[in-house]
Amino acid sequence: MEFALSEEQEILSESVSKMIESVCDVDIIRNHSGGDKELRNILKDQFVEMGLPGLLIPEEYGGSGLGVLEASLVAEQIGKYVAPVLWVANSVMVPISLLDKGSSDLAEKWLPQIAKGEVSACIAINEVVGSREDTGLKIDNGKISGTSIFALDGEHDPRIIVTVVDNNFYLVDTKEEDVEISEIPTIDSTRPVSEVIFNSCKAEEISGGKEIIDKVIDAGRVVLAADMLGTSDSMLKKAVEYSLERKQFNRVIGSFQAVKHMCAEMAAELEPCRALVWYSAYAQDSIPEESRLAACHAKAHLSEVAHNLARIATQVHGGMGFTDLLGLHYWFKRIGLARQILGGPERVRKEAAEIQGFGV
Amino acid sequence: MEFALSEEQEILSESVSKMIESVCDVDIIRNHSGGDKELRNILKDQFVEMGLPGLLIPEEYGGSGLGVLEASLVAEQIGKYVAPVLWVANSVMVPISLLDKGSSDLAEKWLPQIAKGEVSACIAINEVVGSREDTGLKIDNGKISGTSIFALDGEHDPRIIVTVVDNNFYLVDTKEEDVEISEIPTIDSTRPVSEVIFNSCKAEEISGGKEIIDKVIDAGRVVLAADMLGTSDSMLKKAVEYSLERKQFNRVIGSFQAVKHMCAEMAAELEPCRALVWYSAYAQDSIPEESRLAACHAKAHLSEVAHNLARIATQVHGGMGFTDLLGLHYWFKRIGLARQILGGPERVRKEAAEIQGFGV
Amino acid sequence: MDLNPGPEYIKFRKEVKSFLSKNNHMSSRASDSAYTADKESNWQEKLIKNGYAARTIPKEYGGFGAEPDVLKSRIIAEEFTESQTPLGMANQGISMLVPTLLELGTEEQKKSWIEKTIKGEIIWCQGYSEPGSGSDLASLQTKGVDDGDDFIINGQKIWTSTAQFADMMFCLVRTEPDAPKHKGISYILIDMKTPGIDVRPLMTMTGHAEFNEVFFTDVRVSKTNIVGNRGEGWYVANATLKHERGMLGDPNQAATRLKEIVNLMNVETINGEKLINNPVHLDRLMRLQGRVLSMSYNSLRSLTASHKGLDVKMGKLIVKLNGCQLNHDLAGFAIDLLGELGTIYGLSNHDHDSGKWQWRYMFDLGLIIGGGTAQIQKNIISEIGLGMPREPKPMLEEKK
Amino acid sequence: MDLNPGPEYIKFRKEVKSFLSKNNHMSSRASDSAYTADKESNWQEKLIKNGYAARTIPKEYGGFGAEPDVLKSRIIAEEFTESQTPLGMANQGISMLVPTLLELGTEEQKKSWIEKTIKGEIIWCQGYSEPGSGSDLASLQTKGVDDGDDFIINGQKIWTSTAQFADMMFCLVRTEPDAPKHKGISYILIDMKTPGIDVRPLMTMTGHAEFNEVFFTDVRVSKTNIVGNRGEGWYVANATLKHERGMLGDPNQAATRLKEIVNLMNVETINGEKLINNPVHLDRLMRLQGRVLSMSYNSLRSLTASHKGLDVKMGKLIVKLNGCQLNHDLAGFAIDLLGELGTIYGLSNHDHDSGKWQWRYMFDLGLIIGGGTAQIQKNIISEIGLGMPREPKPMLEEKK
Repeated sequence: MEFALSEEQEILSESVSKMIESVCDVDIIRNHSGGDKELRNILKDQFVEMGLPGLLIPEEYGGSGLGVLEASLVAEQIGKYVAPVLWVANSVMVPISLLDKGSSDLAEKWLPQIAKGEVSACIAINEVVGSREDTGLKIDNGKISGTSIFALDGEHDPRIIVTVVDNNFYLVDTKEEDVEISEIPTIDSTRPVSEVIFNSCKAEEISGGKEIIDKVIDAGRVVLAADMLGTSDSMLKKAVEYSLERKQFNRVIGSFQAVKHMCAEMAAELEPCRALVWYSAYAQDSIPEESRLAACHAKAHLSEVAHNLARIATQVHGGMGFTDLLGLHYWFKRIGLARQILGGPERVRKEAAEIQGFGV
Repeated sequence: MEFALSEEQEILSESVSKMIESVCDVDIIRNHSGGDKELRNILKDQFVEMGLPGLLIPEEYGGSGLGVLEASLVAEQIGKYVAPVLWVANSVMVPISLLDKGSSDLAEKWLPQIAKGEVSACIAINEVVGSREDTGLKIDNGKISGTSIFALDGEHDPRIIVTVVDNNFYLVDTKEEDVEISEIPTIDSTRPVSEVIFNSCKAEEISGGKEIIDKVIDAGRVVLAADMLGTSDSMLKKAVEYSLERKQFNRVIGSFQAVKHMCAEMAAELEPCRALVWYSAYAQDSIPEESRLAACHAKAHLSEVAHNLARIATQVHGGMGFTDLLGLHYWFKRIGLARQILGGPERVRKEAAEIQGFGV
Repeated sequence: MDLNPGPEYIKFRKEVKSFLSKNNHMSSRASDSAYTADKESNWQEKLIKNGYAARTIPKEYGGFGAEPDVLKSRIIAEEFTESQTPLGMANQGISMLVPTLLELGTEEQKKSWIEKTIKGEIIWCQGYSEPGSGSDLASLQTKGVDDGDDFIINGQKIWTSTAQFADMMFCLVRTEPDAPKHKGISYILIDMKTPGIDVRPLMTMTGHAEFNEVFFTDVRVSKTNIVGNRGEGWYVANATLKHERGMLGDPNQAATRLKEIVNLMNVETINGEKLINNPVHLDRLMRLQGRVLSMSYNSLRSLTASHKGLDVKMGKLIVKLNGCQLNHDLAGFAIDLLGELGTIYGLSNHDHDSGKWQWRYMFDLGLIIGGGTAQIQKNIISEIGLGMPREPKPMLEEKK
Repeated sequence: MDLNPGPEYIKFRKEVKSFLSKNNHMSSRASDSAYTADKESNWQEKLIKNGYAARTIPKEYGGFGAEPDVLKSRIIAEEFTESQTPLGMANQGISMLVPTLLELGTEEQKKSWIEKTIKGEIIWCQGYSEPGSGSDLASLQTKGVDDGDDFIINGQKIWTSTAQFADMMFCLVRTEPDAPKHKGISYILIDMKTPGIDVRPLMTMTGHAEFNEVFFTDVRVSKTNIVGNRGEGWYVANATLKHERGMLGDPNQAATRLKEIVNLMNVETINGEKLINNPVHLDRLMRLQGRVLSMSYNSLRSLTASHKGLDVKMGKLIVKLNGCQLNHDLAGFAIDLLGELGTIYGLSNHDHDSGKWQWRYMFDLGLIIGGGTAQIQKNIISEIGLGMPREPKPMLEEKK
């Protein structure tokens, strides 16, 4: 029994961190938000070069056959640099959905291409988590029609889109079918989300049932929690650094007890989140009976902690934190979006209670 | 239009404050909690001498004919000194229940005696607010049986007890009927609460209907909010004073930014509560269409603010705040009880929503 | 306590209502499609003439010259909000400079500036903060070098909203370099068209440039433009800041937002269920309503007090801290209610609120920081409000 | 990450289970009706013999001498909690003095004290805080005057739990009056039966005397009772405090409380409705569960680290601050759930919890304050954990 990262996992984190840092700084992020999509492509290529897209894909399909824990470590680094790169859907949720039955024709056909980065995969299941008016999908003898919003990893015109209708996972090949994908503008320019319109598209059934749908959503939630962990961690570090540079009243502001305690409170809230994220990720791989509850708590708790931390860290930066000059707001906004997708905290806590049979 | 206390109201507050202060300090409170009930009697006599028991009772019945606002100002002073004295039931809730029909035989019979302080009146309606197991009352051709707990102002063997059965107010004359009254020990020795057992007691109907029951409970809630306002205000003052005496690291602790900000946060939370209490009290007297909502918010909001303030003010006192030596805990505990009686905050907020037709 | 309007006020409310029903088709605000500058200034003039703007500004300075009256002001605010009519111009000139001139300006300054300002003929911006001087405003470095009848001003200001279209700036300049930091500052009125002034938009986290940076290079200003005495600008500015603090965290805004949120909860659904039926959301709504009401009543109390020439010191000191945080929390709640849809920020056919709540959520964070950070507010509350000692000077400052 | 027990641990859990089923009838705790001191010490001995207490204390000092093993310790804790069996004696001697002696004591001190302490033959109390020295512990004034082979001790200590029945005290005494405050203190072991020691119970807000004040009048103690070097007591004490901080805010306690609360919500009703069906209460329960789980996993992480001889610095620094607050909040939640009934504190036939939650709510507040207030904890986290500067010395201290 060991509650710690293995050496391999440490190395994975560090190398991903170095790689992203080498291509991605705040000015580049600013350009990206300004519409220059070069960074997206560079990161995509870098990820492929490191073999990351296939992280969860079994070796027989050309992947590394690792788990949600490793996927979360990567997500933490992505969040740390607010890197606009395919991950939660393309490399986590879609592969898990395709692997439900072990091997299958669909798995054999698509997973190798995803692993190689030859195709990108998008997931459009927002309506399962909480459906809004004028959205939703229906299936009519094998053909899906309707609109799904807040689809994830839809930015590299994905070859395949995985979605859920009537409690079943379906796969749509965008090369063969009439699918319209358009980006939905949100506060967070570093995590593109899409509207996907299916115009009576032939859909191949992957697998079905609440269990696999939960499993895919849980993995997504854990990975988003890990992303928020990285984003928050880096906001805290920035706040401390800034407080040790900025002087007012002839002192660095980091020497004022009020600022010290703001930072201490952020650290006290954030530190246990790392263990929570590790545990929930590990649970997805190895503790099936706890995986659902752990995933809900990771998503809900990180959403609250990160949300609060983003506000405090910005305040520590004073006026500069509010301007665009430091780009701190990219971190702030990435947390703002991650908090809401795949279920906001109040809703996810409700699920956490239901999982334990409370109030049902 | 004037949102301020009148000169008469200011004078009322000050004179009540002076009077209580003259008979009640922390050592006397400690003796009282130790079982010496002399203070109760002194305060009762002082209140009678000042004609306070009849504050809300019309002049024709020997009272002063004032309103819930004045009753709240008195309650604030009572809370300020955590004075163990009859108020919320004897001088507020019971008179209001008896005055519902304007004049009535019961009003004529009892109000003058309450005003003179010849009899004390207890109210036993906890079950209306939230009934617990193994309590509750039933009425059987004019006779009440059963147990009511957390009855208020039952400590001076009350001559009359007002209660509610089947949505009607009833009055029981304890001299004529077989009623057992015993004190329930709570954290708060300064506000005795009682268990009342009715053994098939002849009960006289006062008046009925949801409207008057709400009106009586609302008045009680506002008066408890005012009590918490006074208690909190005095805890904040004590915290500031202590922080300016206590030295650590060769400085008064009140010069540390952390302590200053704890006090500033308490003040920022508490200050608007005074306006809220004034408004809700005034609404009971003069704005019937807002009286229910204002009462709920006063009770719920003060419960939260006071509850939090009690914790912080104790922390500012450090170890001394945790000991019995300063007696600060009497204020802490008075808030702890007031928070829960006549409806805890979560329940009262639910009512506040229902009053506005939300979620019903 | 007497919140009954009484006949005079019932009558007054009728007047306001009838004024609005007759005239609000003439009203104008920048956000209107049919907006024109003329329409707006005509509307402003009409408002002043009827006492709905510049109500308490003396007649000789172009105001309506009414006695302060809490209830009438409240009735005006309520009725204009009710009918969603813009209540005239709102800018720092009207809210901050005019009260300051009335308090500390020379007769000539009052005559020359107040009327034009309240009529919107002159737009002002505020030149206080500098990149190096935020919380420690008194350390500002923008210098005014004495040159006969003038000052030659060099330096940089930041957070100057409306600078891009302002005619004038009320500005803090260090004119006495050798005096202690609080005693070396003058409060100077500067024409923005003076050569050497460069205004650059300042982009914030909202993605918009709600503020500017203003750079001064050898800007020549006459000494007659000082308000108050030379070197006393710090005290003049604090008179102004007092007015600003009164303005930031306005509880009426919170009350309006709460209404918007209730409407939102009545229309928005998730999985077909109205949000207003979610008990957890309702509990949070009620908590917020409790805070909103407290702050509203607190402001009524302050208004009555100032009306009677009294002062509720603490009641005022807390408004900025509580009000800005409350507005921020309300926006955060609305975003949570909207969920994913609440993150949309830009043109989308799935947008339900045109990004309004996100903008507010971010801008309010700026307001929590600006005009005296929350930490500075708490210092002030504890020192001025509770009589606690100021931060002791650290030894390192000695070493300087 | 590998939380799989593996065969060894599955076997170990079986062993613990069978030990408990065979023996827990012999267990004993003060709260039991049939409690006797003998029963308790026999139980303690049995636990040590089987490695369920003093598990990692070397054999030569009377311990079980096992290698530290996170999972085994966890299994033991889980199984004992499961079967509600007392896990041996817990007192400051075992939790604080023993680790300190192992780290810094002389061989003779280890030999003479550790075994007797873990077997409960000697009960210790801690003499650190003084009325004038709480947060600023290093300013303590209890003096030890050098008198040949002894010190003559005079002064007063406070917050000494168990002093009323303790045999010995580990105590901080100022033995070098002229040295700087941190360098003038010695860590001394004092026999509580020494003439001149007066123990007076200290009543707290809970209505009980969980602590004492201890007064020293010319108390003579041999210099051989110093642990570490003379004048280095501050550093010895910090080794101890480190162990105390580890102990305060234990997440297992929070986890147990959460279970109790769930049970309470399943039985308690209001207006006939079970509390567990109230969505607002459930949301609050889930928020608390999220915090409890985070802290539990955080402690697993720290344990693994220390097991590997590594250190999760921040992970440990936050335990006291977070854990005590969490326990306090859990108690506060339970009280709110019980409502009026939660305020009952004393004998009553309407009492549902024998005042347990109120006692915890108040005592936890004491724990938030004691052993380093929340403010001191935040200083430590920001300075040691985040590398932020210490509070600059104020000039007034210069003036001294």
